[in-house]
Amino acid sequence: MGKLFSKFVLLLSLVLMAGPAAAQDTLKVGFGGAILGQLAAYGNSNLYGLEYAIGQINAKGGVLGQQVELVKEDDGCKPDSASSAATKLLSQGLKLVFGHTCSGATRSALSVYGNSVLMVASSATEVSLTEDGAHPYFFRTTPRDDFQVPTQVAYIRDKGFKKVAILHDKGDYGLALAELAKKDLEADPQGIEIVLFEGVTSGEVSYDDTVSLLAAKGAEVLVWGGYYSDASKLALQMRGKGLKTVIIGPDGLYNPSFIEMAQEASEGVLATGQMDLSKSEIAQAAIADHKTRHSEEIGPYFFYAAGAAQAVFAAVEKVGNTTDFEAIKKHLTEDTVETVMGPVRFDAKGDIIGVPFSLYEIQGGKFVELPNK
Amino acid sequence: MATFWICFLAFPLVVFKINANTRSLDTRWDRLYILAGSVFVLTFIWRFLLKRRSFDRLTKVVNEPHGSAPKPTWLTRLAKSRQRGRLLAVVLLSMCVLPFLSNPYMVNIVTSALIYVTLGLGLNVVVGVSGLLNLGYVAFYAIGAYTYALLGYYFGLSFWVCLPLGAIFSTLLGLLLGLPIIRLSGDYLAIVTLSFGEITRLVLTNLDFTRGPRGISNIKPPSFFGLNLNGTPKQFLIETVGFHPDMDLNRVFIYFIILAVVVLTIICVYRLENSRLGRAWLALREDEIACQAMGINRTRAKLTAFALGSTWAGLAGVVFASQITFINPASFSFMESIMILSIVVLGGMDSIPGVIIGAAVLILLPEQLRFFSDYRMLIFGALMVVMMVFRPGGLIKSVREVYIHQASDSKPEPRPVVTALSTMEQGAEDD
Amino acid sequence: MTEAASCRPPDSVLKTCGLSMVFGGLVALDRVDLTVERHSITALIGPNGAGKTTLFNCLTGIYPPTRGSITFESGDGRKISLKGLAPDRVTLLGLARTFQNIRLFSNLTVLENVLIGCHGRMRAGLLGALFRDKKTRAEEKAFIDFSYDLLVRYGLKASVNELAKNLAYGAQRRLEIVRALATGPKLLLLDEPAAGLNINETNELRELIETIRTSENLSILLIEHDMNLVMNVSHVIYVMDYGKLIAVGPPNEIRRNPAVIKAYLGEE
Amino acid sequence: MDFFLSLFMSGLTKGSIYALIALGYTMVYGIIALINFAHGEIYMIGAFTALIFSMLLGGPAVGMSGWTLLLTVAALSALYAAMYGWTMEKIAYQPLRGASRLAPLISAIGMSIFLQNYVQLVQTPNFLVFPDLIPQIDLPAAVAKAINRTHLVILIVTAVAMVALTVFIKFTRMGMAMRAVAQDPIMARLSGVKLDRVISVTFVIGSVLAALGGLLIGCSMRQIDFYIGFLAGMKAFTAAVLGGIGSIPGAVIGALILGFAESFAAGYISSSYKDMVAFIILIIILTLKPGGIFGTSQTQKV
Repeated sequence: MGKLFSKFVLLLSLVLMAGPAAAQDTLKVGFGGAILGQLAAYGNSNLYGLEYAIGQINAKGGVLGQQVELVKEDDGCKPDSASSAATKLLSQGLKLVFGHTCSGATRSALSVYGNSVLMVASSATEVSLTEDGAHPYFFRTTPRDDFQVPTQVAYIRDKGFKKVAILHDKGDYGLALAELAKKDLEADPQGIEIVLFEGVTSGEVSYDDTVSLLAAKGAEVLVWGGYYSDASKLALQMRGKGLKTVIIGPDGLYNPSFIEMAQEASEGVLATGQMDLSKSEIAQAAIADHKTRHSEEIGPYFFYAAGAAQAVFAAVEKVGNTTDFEAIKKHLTEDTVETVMGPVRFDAKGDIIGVPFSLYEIQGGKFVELPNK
Repeated sequence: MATFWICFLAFPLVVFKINANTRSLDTRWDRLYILAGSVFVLTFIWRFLLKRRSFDRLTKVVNEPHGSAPKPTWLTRLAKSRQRGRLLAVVLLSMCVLPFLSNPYMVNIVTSALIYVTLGLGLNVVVGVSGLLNLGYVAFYAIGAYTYALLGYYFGLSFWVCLPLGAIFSTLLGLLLGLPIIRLSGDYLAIVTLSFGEITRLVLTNLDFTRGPRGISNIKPPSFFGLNLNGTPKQFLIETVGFHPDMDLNRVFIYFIILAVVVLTIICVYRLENSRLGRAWLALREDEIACQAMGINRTRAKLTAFALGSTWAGLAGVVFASQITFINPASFSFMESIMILSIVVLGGMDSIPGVIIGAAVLILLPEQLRFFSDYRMLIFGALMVVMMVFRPGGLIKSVREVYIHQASDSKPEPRPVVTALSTMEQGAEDD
Repeated sequence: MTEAASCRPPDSVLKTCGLSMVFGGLVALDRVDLTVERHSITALIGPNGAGKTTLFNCLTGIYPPTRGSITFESGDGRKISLKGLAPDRVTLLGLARTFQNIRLFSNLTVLENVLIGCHGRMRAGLLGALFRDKKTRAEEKAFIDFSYDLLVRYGLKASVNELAKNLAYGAQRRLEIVRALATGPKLLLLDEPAAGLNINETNELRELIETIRTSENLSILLIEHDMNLVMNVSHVIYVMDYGKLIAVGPPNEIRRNPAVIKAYLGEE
Repeated sequence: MDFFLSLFMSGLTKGSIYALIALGYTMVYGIIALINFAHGEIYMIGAFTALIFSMLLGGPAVGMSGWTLLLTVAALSALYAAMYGWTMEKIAYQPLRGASRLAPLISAIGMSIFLQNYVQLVQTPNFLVFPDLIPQIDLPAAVAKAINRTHLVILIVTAVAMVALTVFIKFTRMGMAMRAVAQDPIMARLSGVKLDRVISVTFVIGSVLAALGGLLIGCSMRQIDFYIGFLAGMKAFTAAVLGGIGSIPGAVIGALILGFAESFAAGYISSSYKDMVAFIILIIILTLKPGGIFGTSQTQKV
């Protein structure tokens, strides 16, 4: 038996070694992000946005006359697999990469790409990715964390809440938001007291104990740093215990599944989210097109990813090649590109301009945009 | 028959896909037919392999009842072959040449594989040689990585200073972990080490000093006497050797460092195992009571096993941190401990070539399977089960040291062939 | 045999005074006084459950005795109380043992089993192992030679590189004894070495015990059920029943002692 | 005071959730000394099957509702989970019966990775909404405030499961066979116990309990995804060992202790350190009592 099995293993590895020989006539573009694993939902929503944009461009003859081909690499939002995924994309000679879903993975990928790849993220919101200016060819179509937190704090101050609790899911996304909120509130207290600042374990079976803590602290408002899945559990258990604390969450909460899960408990929950992009008819068309291929929701980052792709393709079309990053950067920062998510233009550091956050409140099972001050 | 069973089994999950947005189920009968077909073929192969396996096991017993270790497969024979020294030299040489011929992706993957070889060899000292099931091994790996990251971040210490420091810190941690487990055995030991691993990860997540989940970024790669590697040396190499242009020379330098670490680990682990201390560990694994009756202090043996097992994880951690330049607690989860344990068990307990092969298979395989993209981990999980079912003793069965005794001058020159243990067929504890 | 008034330790290798062992309610050992003369073969017999193995376990430190003392004359003649010492300390002082059910290192080779026996006498530490300096290599070679000669002398030459678990039952018993010898003992405790052996294997064992006593100049304390082995190999026999010593004396005297017969065969 | 009470209740709920899964771990471990890592995945598959059947049966086509829906869905998902458990045992563990104790451990891990990805690919990696199938029960006001009805049902089911299991183990023929196999598989086999059947039955019972757990926790959390098996599995496994792996009451007590430890730690210290406190308590208990609370500490007979 030993002989047969070992030959089988040898044969298997030989076959795998061959690997794919890709045809050269298409313009290969890379996507790095969480296709598998716990945060696959966010990775896929980026991916679907990209596929939609590429489908549109290819229908109109592709970029520089070549059909665009997307090369996918999974990194499960983990820094170490992001580094190997990024190296794989790099060694296939890709010049344009979209993604790396999570901030941690994006950072690790950037250290691999250095300046030999132009990268556009559509979901990594951590401030320092662009703030430290270490990566000239890194852009992102999602606004940074420090855009949405002031909107939340302004709302709290406006409503005159005095006791604020801040919770986060101990993830790099959630914690960054929570800390920004804390810094903002502590900088100018105006009598607002932070009664609780803690992390909860994401995916916990029940949050009763944390909810009891909230009740004991008498928190009037809860600022949540994290995604909608844990938030819905928190909301359910808070309303279940008759707690009236108002919940404010980031764009991670601005997701239709939150309403479905929390149902009656979602009433009155506030979330800062992207501008309501699905109103324009091109957006409706995009959603319809998406539905034909996938049975899932479009996900929060669908439009950001599509917008990123359309902006970069427009710039590449003008520059005429995909290697002259300086020229591409000039176009991306100077001219505004009409995309499915509206006008897209980047600032010198690579952040998108003019995509403010707006505040939504769940009324009657729907996100209703509040007129921001 | 099995096919119907599997189809009936998978029926609800495969056919009915929950459509989240329309809150309904769309039925996909076509997928059921594909499933039925593939499973039908698979069950035949499975039956055939199983029959071969039991038949093969029978022949083994029949034709050599008194034989020494069961007839080793060609893999073990290869490892046991006379020209072992030459074989090792060839492998080492090819590893050195590799970066100059291949692309950055291959270098990166082989570096990760080598890191896991070091981890596997370290864990092998604890699990394979001393029989102490350690499920929290990732804690030492994390300590190594964080030593370099934090010291670099706060005090700007260089890689070369942190490498030994990382090893020392994780050895101390190994001792610390050793204390509570002295009176424990078997699965209770596994649980305490598991919780120890989780506690370490949670401490790293919650402490501000370690910057929690934000992690630590731009960790400096090791400097080659302060030379800017990607400058002139790279041009020089590109002309002379036709170096892959995109290759980042720092990564190649890390590759050579980890290669040196692996060679160092192999030598030390091999020497340890064939020393007095190593034999004490082996005795500890075989039978604790008898081991004590031989005058071996059980506590000291366990502590040294844990401490010396974790040293190598510390080294690997420092190199890992320099390789990916950004670490956060998420990459030191319980799953990593499990992966390292699988390398040791799958490769072959207490067999150095086995652990090396195990690391190569378990690290390179998922990367090779990238070709299947979405189905990557699915096949990986299935392969793990298949490998365990057909090679319960691991890929390379470990064969005991053979002492050839020159009859004449009664000077038995201990010419070690390969350290080995034929797997405990009848289950570990039988007293 | 009444309890001696005061328990002077005459020049014997091992002396226990008033040794008792109580497990919860059960009195496993009741004030046992045992003496093993130097170079003697002393046997300990009695029906199952008489407390023989418990006595062994007290001597070797596995169970700390509830009352009484154990004095042992170590290699350099010092009298040491074994009470409270851990099993490995006891072995290092020169008191080696075998087990009722064989406890060999089954997945290691015969030579390695014996090498582990030498563990107490070797000095190489961690650094020695890592750098393999001349001193460590010399010590390794010396002890490999020593173990190899031991195995040759006691007829295990053929299976030096064999895995312990692959040996025949008799050979495994023999290896366990040789392994105990490797610890350089002054007193060897044998726990039912003849159990499960056939006639000629028992005879081989008798020769082995006799040669060990002379060539390795040590004394032997033996638990055994095989009466003719006990009767013609031991100098002194202690008989135990329900944790108490009921008879002591040379073999022929014990053979006729009524208390012993009653304990073994029940009422006439 | 009522802060303490609410912490107590939350501890109780969490404990009973872990208990349902821990029972599965303990039974499998008790019989063949295998830490069944894939057990968490069975719990997840139970939840997914329950969701599918609830949509299928609860939908317009069949229109079941209330208790009938809950019970039929529970029965069907338990059936499927049991089949998965049985098949898993036959493929991944039975061929490894003779091998060293670590081999089935690794194949269990392989199976766990396989099942996780199987469900993720076949269904969806996203979070799915899980309707609260437990119909409205009008509870007296005091009770309603302290604990919502889903958690109450969970408590009752756990208690019933524990009692049923203990009775089954103690008084039925199969139960005795299980205890025999737990003591000494070889001897049990010699005295006529069909080893494979006993082990399969153990897996089936363990899987049924896990499926129940999956369904009930799905109702209380109102959402499931392919990864819920891993975290809950690890916590339940720790609880099983805390209570003394292999003993039925031990698993439940261990689970409750873990639940209380987590809740009170979250309440009085800070929920960031909640998990850490639970693990520290585990280490303390195991160092003091190496065999776990009810466990038989494995003193080796010399």
